[in-house]
Amino acid sequence: MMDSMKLVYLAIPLVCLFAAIVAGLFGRQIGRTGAHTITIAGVATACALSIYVYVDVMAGNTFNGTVYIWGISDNFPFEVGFLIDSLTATMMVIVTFVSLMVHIYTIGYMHEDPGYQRFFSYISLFTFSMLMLVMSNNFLQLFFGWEAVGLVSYLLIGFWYTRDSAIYANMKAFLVNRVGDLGFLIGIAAIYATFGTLDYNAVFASVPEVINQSIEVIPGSEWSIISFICIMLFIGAMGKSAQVPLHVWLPDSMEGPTPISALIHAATMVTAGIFMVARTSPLFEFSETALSVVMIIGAITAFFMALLGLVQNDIKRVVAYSTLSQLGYMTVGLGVSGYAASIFHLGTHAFFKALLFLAAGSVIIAMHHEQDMRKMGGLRKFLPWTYITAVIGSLALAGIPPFAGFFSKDLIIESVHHSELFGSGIAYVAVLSGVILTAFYSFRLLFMTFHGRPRMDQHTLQHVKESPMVVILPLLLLAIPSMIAGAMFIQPMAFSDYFSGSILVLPQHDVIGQIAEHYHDKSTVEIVFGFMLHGIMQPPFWLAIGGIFLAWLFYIRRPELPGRVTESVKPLYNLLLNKYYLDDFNQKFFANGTVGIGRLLSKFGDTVFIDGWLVNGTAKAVGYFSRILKPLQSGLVNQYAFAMIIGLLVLMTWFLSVN
Amino acid sequence: MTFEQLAFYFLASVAVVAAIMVVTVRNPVRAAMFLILTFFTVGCIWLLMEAEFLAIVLVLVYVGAVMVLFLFIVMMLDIDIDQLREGFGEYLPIGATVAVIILLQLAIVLSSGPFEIEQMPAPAAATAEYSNTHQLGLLIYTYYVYPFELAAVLLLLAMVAAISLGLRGRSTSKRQKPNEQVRVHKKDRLRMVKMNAEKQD
Amino acid sequence: MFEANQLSVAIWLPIIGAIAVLATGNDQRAGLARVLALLVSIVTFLVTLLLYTGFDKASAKLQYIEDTPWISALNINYSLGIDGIALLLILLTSFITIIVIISAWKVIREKVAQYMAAFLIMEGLMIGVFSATDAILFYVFWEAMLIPMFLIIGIWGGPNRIYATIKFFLYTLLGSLLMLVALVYLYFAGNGSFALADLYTIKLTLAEQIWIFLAFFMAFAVKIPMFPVHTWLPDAHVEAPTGGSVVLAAIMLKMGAYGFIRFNLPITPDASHTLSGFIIALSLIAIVYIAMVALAQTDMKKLIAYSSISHMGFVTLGLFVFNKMAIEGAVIQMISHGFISGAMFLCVGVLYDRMHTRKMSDYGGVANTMPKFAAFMMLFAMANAGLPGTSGFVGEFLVILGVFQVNVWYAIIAGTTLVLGAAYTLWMYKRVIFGAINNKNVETLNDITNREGLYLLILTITVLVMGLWPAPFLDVIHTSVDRVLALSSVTKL
Amino acid sequence: MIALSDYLILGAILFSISVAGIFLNRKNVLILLMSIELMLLAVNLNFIAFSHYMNDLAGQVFVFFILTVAAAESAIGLAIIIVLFRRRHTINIQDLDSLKG
Repeated sequence: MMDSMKLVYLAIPLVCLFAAIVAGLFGRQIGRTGAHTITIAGVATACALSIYVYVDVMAGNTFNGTVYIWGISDNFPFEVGFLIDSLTATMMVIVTFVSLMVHIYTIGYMHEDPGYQRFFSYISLFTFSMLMLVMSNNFLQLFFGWEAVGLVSYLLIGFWYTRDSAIYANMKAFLVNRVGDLGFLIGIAAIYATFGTLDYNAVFASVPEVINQSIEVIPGSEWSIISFICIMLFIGAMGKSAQVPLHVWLPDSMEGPTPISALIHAATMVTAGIFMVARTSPLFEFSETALSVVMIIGAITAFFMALLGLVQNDIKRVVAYSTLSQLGYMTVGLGVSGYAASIFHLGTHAFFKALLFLAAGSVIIAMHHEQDMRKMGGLRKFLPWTYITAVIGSLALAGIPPFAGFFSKDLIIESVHHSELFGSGIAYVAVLSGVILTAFYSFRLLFMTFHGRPRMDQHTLQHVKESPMVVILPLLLLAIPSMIAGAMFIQPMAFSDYFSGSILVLPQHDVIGQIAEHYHDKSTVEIVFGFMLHGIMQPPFWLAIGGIFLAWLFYIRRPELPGRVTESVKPLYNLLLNKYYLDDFNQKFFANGTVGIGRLLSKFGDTVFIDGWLVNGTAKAVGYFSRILKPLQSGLVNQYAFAMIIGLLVLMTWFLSVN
Repeated sequence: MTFEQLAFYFLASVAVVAAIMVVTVRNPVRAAMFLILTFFTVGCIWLLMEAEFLAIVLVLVYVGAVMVLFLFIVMMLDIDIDQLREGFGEYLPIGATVAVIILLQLAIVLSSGPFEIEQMPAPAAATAEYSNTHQLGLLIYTYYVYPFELAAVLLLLAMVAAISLGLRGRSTSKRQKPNEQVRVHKKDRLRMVKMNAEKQD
Repeated sequence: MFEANQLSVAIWLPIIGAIAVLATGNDQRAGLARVLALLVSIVTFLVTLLLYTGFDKASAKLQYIEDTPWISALNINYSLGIDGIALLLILLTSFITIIVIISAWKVIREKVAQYMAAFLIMEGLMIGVFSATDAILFYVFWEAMLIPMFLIIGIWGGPNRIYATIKFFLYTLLGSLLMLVALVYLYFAGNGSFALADLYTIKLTLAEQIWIFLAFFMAFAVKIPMFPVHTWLPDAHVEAPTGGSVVLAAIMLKMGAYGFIRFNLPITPDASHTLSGFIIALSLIAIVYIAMVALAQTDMKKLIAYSSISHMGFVTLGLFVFNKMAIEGAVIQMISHGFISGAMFLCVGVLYDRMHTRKMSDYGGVANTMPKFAAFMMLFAMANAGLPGTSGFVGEFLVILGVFQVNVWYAIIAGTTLVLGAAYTLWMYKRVIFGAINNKNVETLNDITNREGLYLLILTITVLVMGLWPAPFLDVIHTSVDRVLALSSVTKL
Repeated sequence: MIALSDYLILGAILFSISVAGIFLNRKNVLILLMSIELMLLAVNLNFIAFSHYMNDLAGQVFVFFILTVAAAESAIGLAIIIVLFRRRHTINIQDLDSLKG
C-alpha cells in the first residue's frame, strides 16, 4: 500500500517534468498539437493524482520519506524526499488545478505565437518545480523548488525575449528574488548550524531545545536564534511573495504572457513564500519578534500596494497590484498566527486571481493585445462570458459574500482583530482600509473595461469578439471555485483540525481558535451562514460595499470626477503613479550604483592600481633602474677590465685590512 | 753576492724594464719585441729555480710561436698606429696609482716575513741525475692524465676555431647563396626600357 | 603491471601519445592528428575512470602508490599516490581534455598536431601535479606545465598575446620560485627529504611557519588566482584560444587550491590558523569585489574570467574556515567550476568562431538565430549563477553552510554572490542572447553544429548530474577531507 | 741566497706593470692582449717560485696548463682580431661597443 502511494507521489511531479522535457526537446518533432496534448495530459494526470492524494490524506494517510540521498557531507545526509500532509495536499491540488486551467487556456491565448511548444514546456516545468517545492520534506529541496520556480519565472517573463521591457523585467525579477534568496539561504544555513539537520520534522521537533540560544550577529547585541532564522527565512518569502520592499519585480513581471501572470505571478509561485512560512510555523510560533515583523511587512504591503492599484491604467497591472495587496493580507494572516486563514486565502485567491488574470487575458486577446483600460469600455456586450466571470472574480476579490474571497479575507481580518501581537492595531487599520481600496480598484477595472462608452478606435471595435472555447472553458472552471470554495472549505480548513498535523499554533497565539469558539459544535451549513451573517454586521463588508459604490460613482455616474480628484491631490497622485519612486530609487541606487562601483573598481582597482601600479609599476621600476645602470654596460672591453682591476684592488685592500 | 743573486738581479731588472717598455712604446712591433725579451729573461729566471722544462717551453712556445703569431698579425694588419695612441696616458694618473697601490700592497704582504729566506729556506740544489722533465712527465702522464687530455682537446679546439675564424672563403667559388637568391627583387635584375617601335621597311 | 603503475600510465600515456601526434607532422595530415589525439585522450580518460572504480572510498590512505628513486643524491623520489580530492581533479583533467580536443576539431586549422599535442602533454603534466607525493616531483610537473600553456597562448592566441603570455608567465613564475625556496628550507629544516609525508611531520616555530606559509601562498594564490594577484587571468583568458581558456579555467586554477590542501594546511597548520583571517578576508574581497568588477566588463571572456576568480574565492574561503562541510564544499566547487567555466568559455568560443569578436555590444538577439545555443548557454549561465539542480549550487551551498557555523557575516558576505553572480551572468546573457537582432552579423549566424552540440551536451549532462546527485563526487572525498582536517589541526610548534 | 720573496716581488712588479698597461692603452687591443700575457707570466712566476721552494711539482704542472690555455687564448684572440679588422677596418677598442647596454 505504502509503496504504491510512494509511486503516486513520485509520479505527480515527474509526469510534469517528463512532459516538459518532451515538449522542450522534441517540440519541433511532435508539433504544436503534440506539445499541448502531452503537457496537458501530464498536468491533468498530476491534477487527478493530486486529488487522489488529497482524498487519501484526508483519510489520514500522511507520508514522510526519502526518495534518494542527494549527497552526504560532514556525515549529514542531504536528502530529497516528500512530506505529504494536509498542507501539502491542499497546495498540490491548487497548483495542479490552476496549472491545468492555464494549460488549456494557453492553447487559445498563444495559438499564434512561434514559441508555442517552448511555452508549454516552460509551464509544465514550472508545475514540476512548484510541486517539488510544496512536496519537499526538507529545506534543501524547498530551496531547490524555490529557485527552480524562480528560474522558470525568469524564462517566462522574458518569454518574448526580443522586447527590451520583457528582458529588463525578467532580469529584475530574478535579481530581486535573489536578494530574498540570500536571506533564505542564510536562514537555511542558520537552521543547519543550530539544529544539525535540514529535515522539517527533525528541526521542528528540537525547536524547544534551542529556544534560549542566541546569536550575536552585530557585536554587542544578542538575538534569539529562532528570531534570526525566522526573519532570514521571511526575507526569502518577501522576495518570492513580493512583500515591500522586495515587491518591485512583480508589477514588471506582467511583461510575460498573461497565462503565466495568472499561474505564476498570481496563483502559485508568489504564494510560495506564504506556504513556506506556514510550513515553518513551528519555528515562527516561537518568535514573537519575527511574527511582528511578518505582520507589519504584510500590513504595509496590503495597504500601500492597494493604493497603487488605484491609479494604474494597464489592465494587467491593476490585477498585479491587487495581487500584491492580497499577498500582503496573507502575510498579515501569517503574522498573527492565522496560518490556516492565510492558506485558505491563498487557495481562494489562487482561483479568483487566476480567473481575473485569465479574464483580463481574454480581454487582451479581444483587443488585439491592447492593455490600456483607457482605450477600452463597453466590452460587456461583446464579451459576455468574459464579463460574467470577471464580475465573479471581482466580487470574490472585493470580499462580497458568498463569494470565496469573502470567507478567507474576513477570516484574516477577524484574526488580526483578535491578535494581541505588537503592532496588530496598526495592522488591523491597514487591512481594513485595504478592503475599501480593493473593492474600489477591482470595480474600477470592471467599470472601465466592460461598462461605459467604447473608447477604442473603430477598427478595433469592429474586430472585438468573444474568445474561443479553450479560453472560456478555464474561465468557467475557475469561476466555480471562486464562488463556492470559500463556503465549502471554511469549516474544514479554519474550524477543524485540518492542519493540525502540519501547522503549529501556540495556544497564546491561537486567534482562529478564538473565532472558532463562536462556531463550536455547529454543522457546516450553520457555520457558513453564521459566518456570513456575522460578516455582514462587521465593518469590512460595508467598506467593500462603499468601495464598489465609490467606483460606480467615479467611473459610471460621474466620469469627470477622477480627473478632478487627481488634480486636487496632484503630488499624492504623482507619488502613486511613480510607485513611491521605489523603482527609480532601486534603479539609480542599487542597479546603477553597483554597476558604477564595479566600473570604478575595474578601472581604478584593477586597471590603475593593481595592473598599473603594482604589476606594470614593478616592471617600470625595473626598467627605470636598468636605464640608470645601463651606461655601466658600455660595451668597451677595457672599461670592464678597469672594473675588474679596481674590484681586485678593493678585495685586496679588504683582505689586508682584515688580517 | 753570489752568482745566482747577481744573475737574478740582472735578469729581473732587464725583465722589469722590458715590461715597462711593452706597455709604453708606441709601436706594437716594438712592444712585441720587448715582450719577447721579457719572456726570455723570465725564462732564464725560471732556470734559476730548476724549472728547466717550463723555461724551455716558455721560450719555445711563447717566443717561438705565440709572439711570432703576434708579430705576424701586427704586420699583417694595416693599423693606424697614431690613431691607436691617441689618448695614451690619459688614464696614466689613475692607472699608475692603481698599479702602485697594488704593488705596495703586494709588497707589504710579500715582505711581511713568511717568505723570507729564514722562514723559507731555498731547497738544496738538485743532483745531476735529477731531471725536471722526467719528473713532470711522470706526474702529467699518470696523475694528471685526464686534464692533460683535456688540454690537448682544448688546443685542438683552439686551432680549429682560429682557422675557421680566419678562413676567408675563396671569392672565385661558384657557390649558390639561396638566401640572396630569394631576396632578389624584380627591380634589381630587370630594367624596363621604353623604346620607340622601329619601322621595318 | 598495469595496476601497480596505473597513475604513471595516466601521466605518461598522454605525453607519449602527444609525441605520436607530433610525429604526424605538418598540417597536411591534420585529420590523422585529430583522430589520434582524440583516441589518446579517450583512452586516458578510461584509465582515470578505472582509478575511480578501483578507489577505496573508505580508506583515508593515499592509494595507487608508486615509489621509485629518482635523484638519490638529494633523496628525491618519483613517488605518486592519490586521495579522493586528487582523484576527482584527475578525472576532471582527463574529461576536460577530451572536450577541448573535440572543440578544437575544426576551429584550429594551423599547426593542428602541435596544438593537440600541447594539450595532451599538459594533460599528462597536470595529472602529474595532482598525483605527485614528492615535493620536487610536484614542483617539476608544476613548472613544466607552464610551458605548453605558454605556447598555447603565445602561438594560437589573440592579437595581444605576447603581453598576456609574459604577464602570465612572470606572475606564476614569481610565485613558484618562492615555493621552491620554501621547499629547500624545509629540506634542510627536516630530515633531508622531499616526501610530502615527511614534510608533514617537521617541527617548525610559528615564525618559520608563517614565512613558509607566505611563500607557498604566493605560489598558489597567483595560480588560483586570489585578489590582488589576479590580473593576469583576465588578460590570459582574453588572448588564449578557446581550448586554452577552458583548460586554464577548468583545471589550472584548481592547482592553486590543491596546493593549499597539499602544502599550506598540513605543512604549516599553525600558520594556517593564524593567517586564516587574512585568507578569508582576501577570499571575501574576491567574491564581492571581483563580482562587481565583472559587472563592469564589456568583453565576454573577461567577464567569465572575473567570474572564475569570484567563484574560486569560495574555494579558498571554504578551505580556511577548517570546517569539514566547508572543505568538502570547496572541493566540490573546484570540480563543478571546472565544468561550468569550461562550458562558459566554450560557449563564448562558439560565438567567437562565428563573429570573431568578444565584445558584448557586437551581439544582441542571438537567441533569434541560434535557439539551441541559447538554451545551452542559459543552462550554463544559470549554473554559473549557482542555481540549485546544477553543479554550481552544490559547492556554494556547502561552503555557505559550513562557513555559517564559523561566522555569520562571512556567510552573508559570501552569500552576496547569489545576487551579484546572477547579476553579471544574466546581464551578459541578456546583452548577448536576448533582445532584438542587433546587427547584420547576428542575423546571419548559424546555430550550433552537431560537433558543438555534442560537447555542450556532454557538459550539460555532467553539470545536471552533479547538481542533482552529487553523492558520487562527495563520497570519494570524505575520508580525504578528514585526513586534511586532521593534519591541519595538529600543532607543529 | 735568493729569497722566495724576491721572486714574488718580481712577480708583483710585473703584474703591476701589466695592470698599468691595461690602463694606459685604451685603444690598442693588441697591446691589451700583450698585457694580459704579461700578467699570466707574472702569475706563472709565482707558481714556479712556490713550487720550487715548497718542493712540490704540482705548481709546475699548473703552469703547464696555464701555458696551454694562454696559447689557445692568444690564438683565438688573434683570430678574432683578424676577423674584426676585416669587418671594421680597425682594432680600436673604443669603436667596439656594439654590445653596449
